[in-house]
Amino acid sequence: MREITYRQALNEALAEELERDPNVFLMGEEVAEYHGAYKVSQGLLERFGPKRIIDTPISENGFAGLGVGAAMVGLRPIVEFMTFSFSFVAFDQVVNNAPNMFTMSGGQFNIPITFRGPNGPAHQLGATHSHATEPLYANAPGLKICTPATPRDAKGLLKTAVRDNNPVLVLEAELLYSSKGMVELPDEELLIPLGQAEVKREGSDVSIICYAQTVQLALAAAAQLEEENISSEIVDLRSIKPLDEKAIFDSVAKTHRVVIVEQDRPFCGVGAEVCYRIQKNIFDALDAPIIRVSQEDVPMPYNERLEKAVLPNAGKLIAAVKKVCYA
Amino acid sequence: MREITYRQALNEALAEELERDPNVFLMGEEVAEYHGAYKVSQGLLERFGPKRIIDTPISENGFAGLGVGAAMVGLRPIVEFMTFSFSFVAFDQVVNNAPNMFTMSGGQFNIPITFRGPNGPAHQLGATHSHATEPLYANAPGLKICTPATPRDAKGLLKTAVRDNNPVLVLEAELLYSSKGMVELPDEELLIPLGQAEVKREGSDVSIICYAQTVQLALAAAAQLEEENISSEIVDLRSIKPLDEKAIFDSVAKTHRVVIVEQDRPFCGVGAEVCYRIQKNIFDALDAPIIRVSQEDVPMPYNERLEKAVLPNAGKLIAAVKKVCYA
Amino acid sequence: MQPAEQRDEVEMLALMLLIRRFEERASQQYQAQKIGGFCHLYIGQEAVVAGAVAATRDDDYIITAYRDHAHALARGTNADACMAELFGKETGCSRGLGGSMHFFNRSRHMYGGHAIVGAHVPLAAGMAFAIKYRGEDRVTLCFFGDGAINQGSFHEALNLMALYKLPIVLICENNLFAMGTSVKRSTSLKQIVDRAEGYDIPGEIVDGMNFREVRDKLAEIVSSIRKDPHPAFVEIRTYRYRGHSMSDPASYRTKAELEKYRLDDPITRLRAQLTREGKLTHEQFDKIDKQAKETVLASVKFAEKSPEPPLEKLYDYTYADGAKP
Amino acid sequence: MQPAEQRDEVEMLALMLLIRRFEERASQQYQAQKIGGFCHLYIGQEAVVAGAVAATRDDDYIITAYRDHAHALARGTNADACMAELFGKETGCSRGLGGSMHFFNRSRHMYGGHAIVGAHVPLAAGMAFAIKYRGEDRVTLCFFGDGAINQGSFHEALNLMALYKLPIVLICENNLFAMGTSVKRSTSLKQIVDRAEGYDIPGEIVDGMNFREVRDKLAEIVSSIRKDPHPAFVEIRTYRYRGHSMSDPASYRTKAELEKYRLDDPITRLRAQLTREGKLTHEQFDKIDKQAKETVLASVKFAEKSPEPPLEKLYDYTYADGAKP
Ligand SMILES: Cc1ncc(C[n+]2csc(CCOP(=O)(O)OP(=O)(O)O)c2C)c(N)n1
Ligand SMILES: Cc1ncc(C[n+]2csc(CCOP(=O)(O)OP(=O)(O)O)c2C)c(N)n1
Ligand SMILES: [Mg+2]
Ligand SMILES: [Mg+2]
Repeated sequence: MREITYRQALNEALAEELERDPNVFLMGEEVAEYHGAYKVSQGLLERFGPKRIIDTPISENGFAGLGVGAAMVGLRPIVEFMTFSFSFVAFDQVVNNAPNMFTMSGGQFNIPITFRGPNGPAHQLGATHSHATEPLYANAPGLKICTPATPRDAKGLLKTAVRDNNPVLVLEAELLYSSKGMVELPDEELLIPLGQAEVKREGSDVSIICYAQTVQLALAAAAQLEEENISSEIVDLRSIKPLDEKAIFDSVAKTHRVVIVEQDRPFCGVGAEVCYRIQKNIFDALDAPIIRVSQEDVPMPYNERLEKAVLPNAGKLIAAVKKVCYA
Repeated sequence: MREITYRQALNEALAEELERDPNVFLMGEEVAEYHGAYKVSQGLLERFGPKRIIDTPISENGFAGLGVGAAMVGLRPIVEFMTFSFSFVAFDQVVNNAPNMFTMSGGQFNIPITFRGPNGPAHQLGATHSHATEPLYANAPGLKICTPATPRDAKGLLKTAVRDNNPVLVLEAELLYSSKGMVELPDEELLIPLGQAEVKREGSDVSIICYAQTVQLALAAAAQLEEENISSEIVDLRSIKPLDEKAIFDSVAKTHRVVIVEQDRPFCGVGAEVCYRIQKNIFDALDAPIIRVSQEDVPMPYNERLEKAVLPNAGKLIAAVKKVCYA
Repeated sequence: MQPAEQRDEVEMLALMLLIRRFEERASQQYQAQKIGGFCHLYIGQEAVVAGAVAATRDDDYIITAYRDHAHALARGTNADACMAELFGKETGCSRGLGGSMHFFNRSRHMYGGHAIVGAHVPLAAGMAFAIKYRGEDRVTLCFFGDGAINQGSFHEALNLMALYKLPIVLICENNLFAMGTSVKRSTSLKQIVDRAEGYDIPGEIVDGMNFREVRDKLAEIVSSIRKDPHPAFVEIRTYRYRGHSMSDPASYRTKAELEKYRLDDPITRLRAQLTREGKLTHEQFDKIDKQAKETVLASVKFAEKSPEPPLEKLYDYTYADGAKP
Repeated sequence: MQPAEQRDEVEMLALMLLIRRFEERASQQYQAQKIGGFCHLYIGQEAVVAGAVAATRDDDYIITAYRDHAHALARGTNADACMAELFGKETGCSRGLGGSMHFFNRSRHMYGGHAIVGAHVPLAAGMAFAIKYRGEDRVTLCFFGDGAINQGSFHEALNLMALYKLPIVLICENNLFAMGTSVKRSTSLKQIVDRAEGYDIPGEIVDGMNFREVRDKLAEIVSSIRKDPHPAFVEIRTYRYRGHSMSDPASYRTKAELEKYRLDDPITRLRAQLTREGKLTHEQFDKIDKQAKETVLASVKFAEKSPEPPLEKLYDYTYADGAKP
């Protein structure tokens, strides 16, 4: 193990999969000569050449669809959205063409494509550039979605995504790109299965369910709560779809209290689904209502203070935990 | 009152609003000379002329955006999507430009636009043409969404939508277009406020929460359940956003048991949000877990029998009700 | 691979007849409610796909929109599998899960059958991209309607094709209408082919009622693409005799217009050419037509007695690895 | 309304200087972390918006992408409101809620400030549609970058504009790059203006470093549109001296290229023209420049001491009627 950044972890994952399989290629805006808007593809053009690391015009619908078509005939495209906020102009390709093809063709065409890029609010980018797209894509049947929160998860999930025979969205987080963490050495193959949550911290009083940007937030809050004698178990979903019900239910069965902290919008957000599944399946294990901490339901303002007020934060999370613990 | 079809009700609403306000116009594919793919705009071209009833090329992104731009300078466009499945190619215009403008401009530009058309699965149209888009649009801050289930609601909600100063989606249902119901006479102004649910049937044992296509389903199931001595209260949401929490909570406080029957996909669907709000706000009133009956989480198959198996139906609903009633 | 020039014209006539008889029968079965959903017929346009197939190899890639029965048949999908698909049966070319708008045949390189207007044009770019990526000499044929050229996906894909010099023929089946909207009311152009100029893609107009013209023009284009990959655009002028879909009475056009095109029928025309040249007798023609009718009738029987996709398999076609959401 | 020909050239020079000094100061304040998010500067491109404003009336509609500070200033938004917007203050032209990419000014007919590439072009179509709907003689000016022409929304909107004959000037500010991608690598065309041919929209190339050429060409186009509504396309060739945004070192281009354009600076050029013609002395120029610098410096002070939008108003800008979700 050694310490690397989330960005390096993604870069290694891309390089290893490009190396392993000549059918894998990377396509997107500024991924080649510019090395990626967030430098995730640094060095790949030099190493793999312009045939496999491909700059595109600003045509998300076009190149997302190009990727799906290439996947129909056996290539394994990795399509980068500069941010997933821009995937909305390619929405039809991502939710209609990619995940429906296998069904519509009666199982003749599976689509082994990976869509990746930063997702969710970053910092003061305003209403059009701060979308957390996970609930929208999770609603579409046939997609898989993961949301790595650490460098290790980023590497292991992205590599698995590229090898998956279905369309997979790897939703990264701009604010995590420079964060560091321990990751296996490059010669140890690191593959983290889709659909497996990870308990990032054990605890007994409350289950805090989180993913992506909110995992660090939850860990920090847990440390603070510990001082007030509340023991929090942190369940990092890692994959939104498939959802690891077992890991969630196991934790709730132990703690009987749940707070879900998520980076997305509240209305029909990921937390709503998680909440539904918990109460449906282990209703009697619940000692208190489930509370979600998500964004406020407003378009993201540019002003920094208002932006902070819209986003989940430690204060809101701690208050929610205390509420479910009646503390 | 007189009996008219859902299609006629919509047609009357359009005609009355076009008559009332010269800034209102209707735009979409085949709305003028063809009178609408589903004949909702029958006769409007003849009555209001080509300046106000406007056929477009197959360019949803373009004409949805055109509508938003026209609304910025004071017109009140009604934009028809031939079906909301096609709104995915205009997704960015609907979720980014329309609802964010008011915030981004610091309140200078509100967008009084109505997007309307059939939404949700119809009959054997397959994976790409059967999308229930309500949870996706409900996730976007700044939109309002209604889902009329009867001719009266269709007329009253559409008229209110056109007068609203915000972007409103009127999600109609193809399978309801020919259904009939009692509606006020044309000379009585019929406006139904957005954000108000309606109890379509009173009952005491269980609250069945439904909207759009599932309302008739719920009423039919309620009649059957009555025979088995289970008294169902049918709450038709009518608006998805704003959501009428009070009506929901009032019913649940009375029945203590809830089944949500919805036409959309399960993952992060409307029912998940409704469930979250109920358990969060009146947890102690619940005597059983909330159960949702929604689509199966698969791309819609063409085959009729499989399609039926994917959709909510009376059998599934009745089973769910019995389960929450422990009957 | 069969070089284009050698595809027998009589066989191609037989294909056109098979398509026509298939569509007629589909229409009848739709009215009898054996077929559900939307159903778009190809009658009148047969020379387009037949000419394209005659000009290309069996391993070239084909993709089209929802008016796709003919494209599947032209690529050798048997009528049984096509009719069974319309009936929603497991023996259908998409196992009854796709329906009329989603015919697929992987082994014959028929890549659908796509129902969102314009949205398959980027897919076609991807297929052509893969050809170039692998250094193959195949060509992708992408069919679409006159209505599709006003979609953003069409535009983005064309620019990408031109930029990356992808081996693809863009085949606009201009049948003058998109549903009830005539081309004149949907595009600002005097002729559709001019749109290709906006991408520096070479374009030509072809008479789609004339099988030989379609075949020869496409053969020429395809051979130039095989030598040096690039996109090319053809506006093929054709006409659909029926309404847009089964539910459209097509009252937006005159009987006279329809009759004008019927007189120029592509099957009649090829038949006349072959007869004049002594390559086809009346008896032979009748035999071919009878054969086509019988094949199609048999396909209805086949479809009728075929099993439906089993309910237990409902979740089997969501993820390729059988994952459950 | 002030007819185009009468806008004083010295005033227009003063505007260009104001824009330049504003952007320089914004750059400095961004580095001092007083400004957040993305920030795209207009330095080098001043003659484009100045020429456009000089050629049009104050009640013509203007809309652009995210490189929008100049467009707001050119429409008379005062520097205080612009700088305050960058600082996220309530006194900003979008109340601190929009930020650099979303400058709006309703009373001056400046309709944004839009950050999704290409997505504002359909909005511009709608604004032009409204002009025609109401029978007004206004014109819409829609600015966008060379990168935007490959978006589907651009395509769909252009076809609609041409089809409905909407009164609009499509102003492509071709600064040769979209982020790090040179035009040569983003479009298949030899010159951008050719794309307009694909819609039958007339197009011209204009030297964007020359204020007078921009003004005169646009004045001509606008007057023809006022007489008879139609869309027109201009490719205005310009250059941005800075990186794409504040975080871009612009290593994709050479120093020599940048120097070449700097020598052709639009402000220097107009100044030289006016001086040569005896319309401007050195002293006058220095005074104007000093004034611009002072205005901008004052705007920073204004922005600094302005209040932030209050937290209580968080939900006030979601629905126009104050509805709560
Ligand atoms: C994005 C989208 N918008 C609208 C439709 C509805 N629709 C289906 S076919 C069609 C007309 C297409 O006409 P054309 O492209 O000319 O093909 P043709 O039917 O003539 O073969 C329309 C509007 C759709 N399927 N997809
Ligand atoms: C749909 C979309 N894709 C990508 C981006 C990211 N992006 C912002 S600006 C830009 C380059 C645009 O270049 P151009 O249109 O030439 O304008 P310029 O920056 O030169 O003024 C890109 C790729 C975006 N904002 N929207
Ligand atoms: Mg057509
Ligand atoms: Mg540029």
